Amino acid sequence: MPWYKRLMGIDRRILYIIMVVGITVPMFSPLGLPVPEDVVAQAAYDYISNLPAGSNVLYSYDLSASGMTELKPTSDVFIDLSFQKGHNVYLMALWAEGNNFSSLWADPIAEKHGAVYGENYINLGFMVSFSAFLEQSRSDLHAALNGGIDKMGDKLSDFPMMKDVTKAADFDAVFSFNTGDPGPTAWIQQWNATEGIAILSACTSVSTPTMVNYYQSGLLKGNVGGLAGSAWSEFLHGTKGSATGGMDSQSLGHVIIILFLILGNIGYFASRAAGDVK
Amino acid sequence: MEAILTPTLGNWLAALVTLMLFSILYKENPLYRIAEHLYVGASAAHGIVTTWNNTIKPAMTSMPTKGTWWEIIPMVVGLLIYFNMYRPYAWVARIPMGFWIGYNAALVLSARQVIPFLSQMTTAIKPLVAMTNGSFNLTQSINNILFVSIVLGVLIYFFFTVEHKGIFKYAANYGRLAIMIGFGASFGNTVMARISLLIGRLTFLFGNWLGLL
Amino acid sequence: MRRTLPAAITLITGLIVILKDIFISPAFNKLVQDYLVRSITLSTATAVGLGGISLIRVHSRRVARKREGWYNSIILIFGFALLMILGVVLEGGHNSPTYNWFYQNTAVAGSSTVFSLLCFYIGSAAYRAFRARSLEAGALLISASVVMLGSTSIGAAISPMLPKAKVWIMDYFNTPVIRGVALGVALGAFAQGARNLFGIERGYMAE
Amino acid sequence: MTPFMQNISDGLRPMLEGWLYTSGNFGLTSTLFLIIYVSALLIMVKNARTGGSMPKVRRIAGLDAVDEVVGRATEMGRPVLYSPGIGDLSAADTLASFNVLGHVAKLIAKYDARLIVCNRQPNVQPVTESVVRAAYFEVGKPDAYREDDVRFLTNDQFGYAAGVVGIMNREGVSALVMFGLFYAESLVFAEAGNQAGAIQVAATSSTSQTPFFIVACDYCLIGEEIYVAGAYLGQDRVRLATIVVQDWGKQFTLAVIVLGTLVSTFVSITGGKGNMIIDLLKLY
Repeated sequence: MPWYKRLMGIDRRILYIIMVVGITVPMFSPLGLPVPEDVVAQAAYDYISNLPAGSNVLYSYDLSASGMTELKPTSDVFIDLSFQKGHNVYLMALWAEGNNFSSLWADPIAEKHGAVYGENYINLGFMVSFSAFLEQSRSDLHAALNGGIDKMGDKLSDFPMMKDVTKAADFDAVFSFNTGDPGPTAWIQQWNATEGIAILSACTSVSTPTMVNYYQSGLLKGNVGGLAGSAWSEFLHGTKGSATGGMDSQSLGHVIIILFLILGNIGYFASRAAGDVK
Repeated sequence: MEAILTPTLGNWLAALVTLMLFSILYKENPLYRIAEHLYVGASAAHGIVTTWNNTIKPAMTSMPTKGTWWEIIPMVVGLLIYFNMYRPYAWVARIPMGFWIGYNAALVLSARQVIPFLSQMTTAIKPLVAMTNGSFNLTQSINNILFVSIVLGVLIYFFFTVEHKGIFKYAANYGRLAIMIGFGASFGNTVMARISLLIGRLTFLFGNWLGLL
Repeated sequence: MRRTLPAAITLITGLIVILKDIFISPAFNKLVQDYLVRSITLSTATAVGLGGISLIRVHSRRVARKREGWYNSIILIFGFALLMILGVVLEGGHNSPTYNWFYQNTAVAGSSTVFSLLCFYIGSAAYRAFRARSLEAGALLISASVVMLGSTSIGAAISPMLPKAKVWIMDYFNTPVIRGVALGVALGAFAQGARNLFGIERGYMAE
Repeated sequence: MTPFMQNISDGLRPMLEGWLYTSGNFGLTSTLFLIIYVSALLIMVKNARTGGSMPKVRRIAGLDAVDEVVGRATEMGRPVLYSPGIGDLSAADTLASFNVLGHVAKLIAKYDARLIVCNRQPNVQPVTESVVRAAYFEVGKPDAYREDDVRFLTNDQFGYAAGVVGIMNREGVSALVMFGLFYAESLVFAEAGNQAGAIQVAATSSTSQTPFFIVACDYCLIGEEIYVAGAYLGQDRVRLATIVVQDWGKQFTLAVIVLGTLVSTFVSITGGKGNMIIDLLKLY
């Protein structure tokens, strides 16, 4: 068999093994490459840090477990930032799975800051029908929140921080950690378009181009895109978390994929030169 | 129950499911099938359970206390969908279908959707001759020309009733080439997210499960 | 009756929603909100079991007839029944620790795993399908490579131009392309909505 | 904003406030656009029904492939797997998918081949069932319809993907037809489909997923093409008429952008500020 045919016919399972090895090695011994700058993530960070103390910031966990690696570092940074700045932190989820993560990720940080549930932060739970929630909350937020209860099923009217927050427009900003729809698009269409509420987002790098597009159109105030964005917000916040470490595996992974691409093409052009394919 | 279902045992179960599903990379095999069926069954139940606990149960318990008896009507309308399984009366199921499609089609076609559309249109407008502080900015001008021409080329590519001939042919081909470059960029930009996912899973296997990290 | 009634329901429901979006009358808005939107939520919720019934029907038949792979169907039914029972019977339902233990370690673990398969598939797709067969395919390939290199620290180490080239491609190719496509998609979606609303397309009612 | 437009906008505001669309937005251009667009659409439909002349729709390669792929599957005697995507009824792509499904189901019924439909949304399931059943009925083979082949898998995005991959491998699917809203699972379907030896045709309006379909699938539709699929495949005059209106919309968009760019360029050269076209659009 000519060499180029062999090159074109490498078993995909060999490729898979190379990828696993390449991505795993830096997890055990990091290379320590620098973090690239991200202006759109910077915009998000600046927007939240410039909100005055006492602002009502709603963090919505519109994500599934798949977004964990990319979004948890960002959630850690921004929840911490909001507590630092003295914002009122509201947590909720448009995705059922996100409902677990809102507590799992935010509660330890609230504890660290000594925040009081119901006064400094509250978890509003999961909204089954996002479109109904986004619509109804514009006039009656409490009724829209599962009929007026928080995640644990306690009455919202019993919490001090819910007293003056009765409709969507009472929020100063919405930050959506998202892995798809419903996510920023829904927030923009329902809350930004109608009530003019500032929307920010942290997304996986798949949705980054779309979100950057929204940012440039002024629909989003900022966006933390993927692990790179997370790593940059960790840098801004002065922490070195899992995002900063993961960037090394990223570099190697990218190089491997580009090598595959080149190998495939060398094989292709060589066999084309030999007249085997058109 | 919690005494038996410890986090460690949980990690073992999750790791087993993870490895069995990864085995599809080698080829389709009995282990993959077991994990696949378990996953599909459990997650299908989850969808029903959450809907029951979050929507139906609260609605039914609040009927006597709040007097929202009218809510029985939409629930019955929803139940009509089950006629779809009984052939002679399958047409009855069209009533809830018609209701849902009407509502959702209107969401697709509302003024609310037109606003982002018009807003996107305004952001496609850029000066072809860019000036910075009163003097001509060549780079920005070229970039702006590129930007506007691509938007126009792409729009022309999607003309369906105009035959792609003459100037339209060139414009559409230009649009299509731009689409390829633009989408190639999207592809390249996604690799990062995908590697992140694998990092997440490997962190689970090596860290949470085996405790090596 | 069999066609006109559903079509009429579609049209009336749709027009109410559209009118509500155009004219703001607080009273009308609240009425639509409290009744129509709520009705959609409730009717969709009661219909959710249909999916489960379909799934279980297929698999119980497979078990009953001992078709190939019937033991897998038993596993599926087991997983389904377990979470259904736990989620309905246990106090706290799907928020209870026992339920969560099963859900997290089967479905959530499965979800993350299948999602992470994408990393491998991107690798094999890059090798198998990314070939410069034509000008267009070549353009796709080159812009993908530049953006890939430009996103990482290694790209910046190879040449400081790469991250800049990445940003340039994203800003002046990716953004206008997505914008152009999105403008067309929006117009197409409006037309699609109108076709369904006015009953021009109703394939589900042909019988 | 130009002073002139500012005056107009200030003058209109009290008249419109509390009536049109929202507090934050005017709702003027959006409402106007909507009314004109829908009216044009309805007029064209009426025109088509009364037999007016219709412009020809250009060829769309990805759509021509649908018939070919189904034909090939029939020859091989292996089933075709159809996925309506993962969106629910609120996605325009899902609504568009039903028409394509109807067309595919009719072809399959005609050739006595086998069609497997996999669903992710509980409320999409009954609609796809009706569409397929109706297609078999229309072809005159209502008894050939197998209810077990229109399946619901699970509401979970990747559970659905895992299920589809399994079915693809076990049933020896020869072709994978994907029309609808797709997210990250797009590449799982495309690559796993390729490894299972299936030909793929895909269409989605999602700009983030189209790149994967372009790279990994045999045939791929881009963006708006999915919304013309039903009419194109069915070659139905009435629906084709609505495509003309979609094109008018694009021509209008194009004209506005060209005009706006000219004004913007003029303003930029003369050192002025604002752009009337943008201001006018912003009365949305």
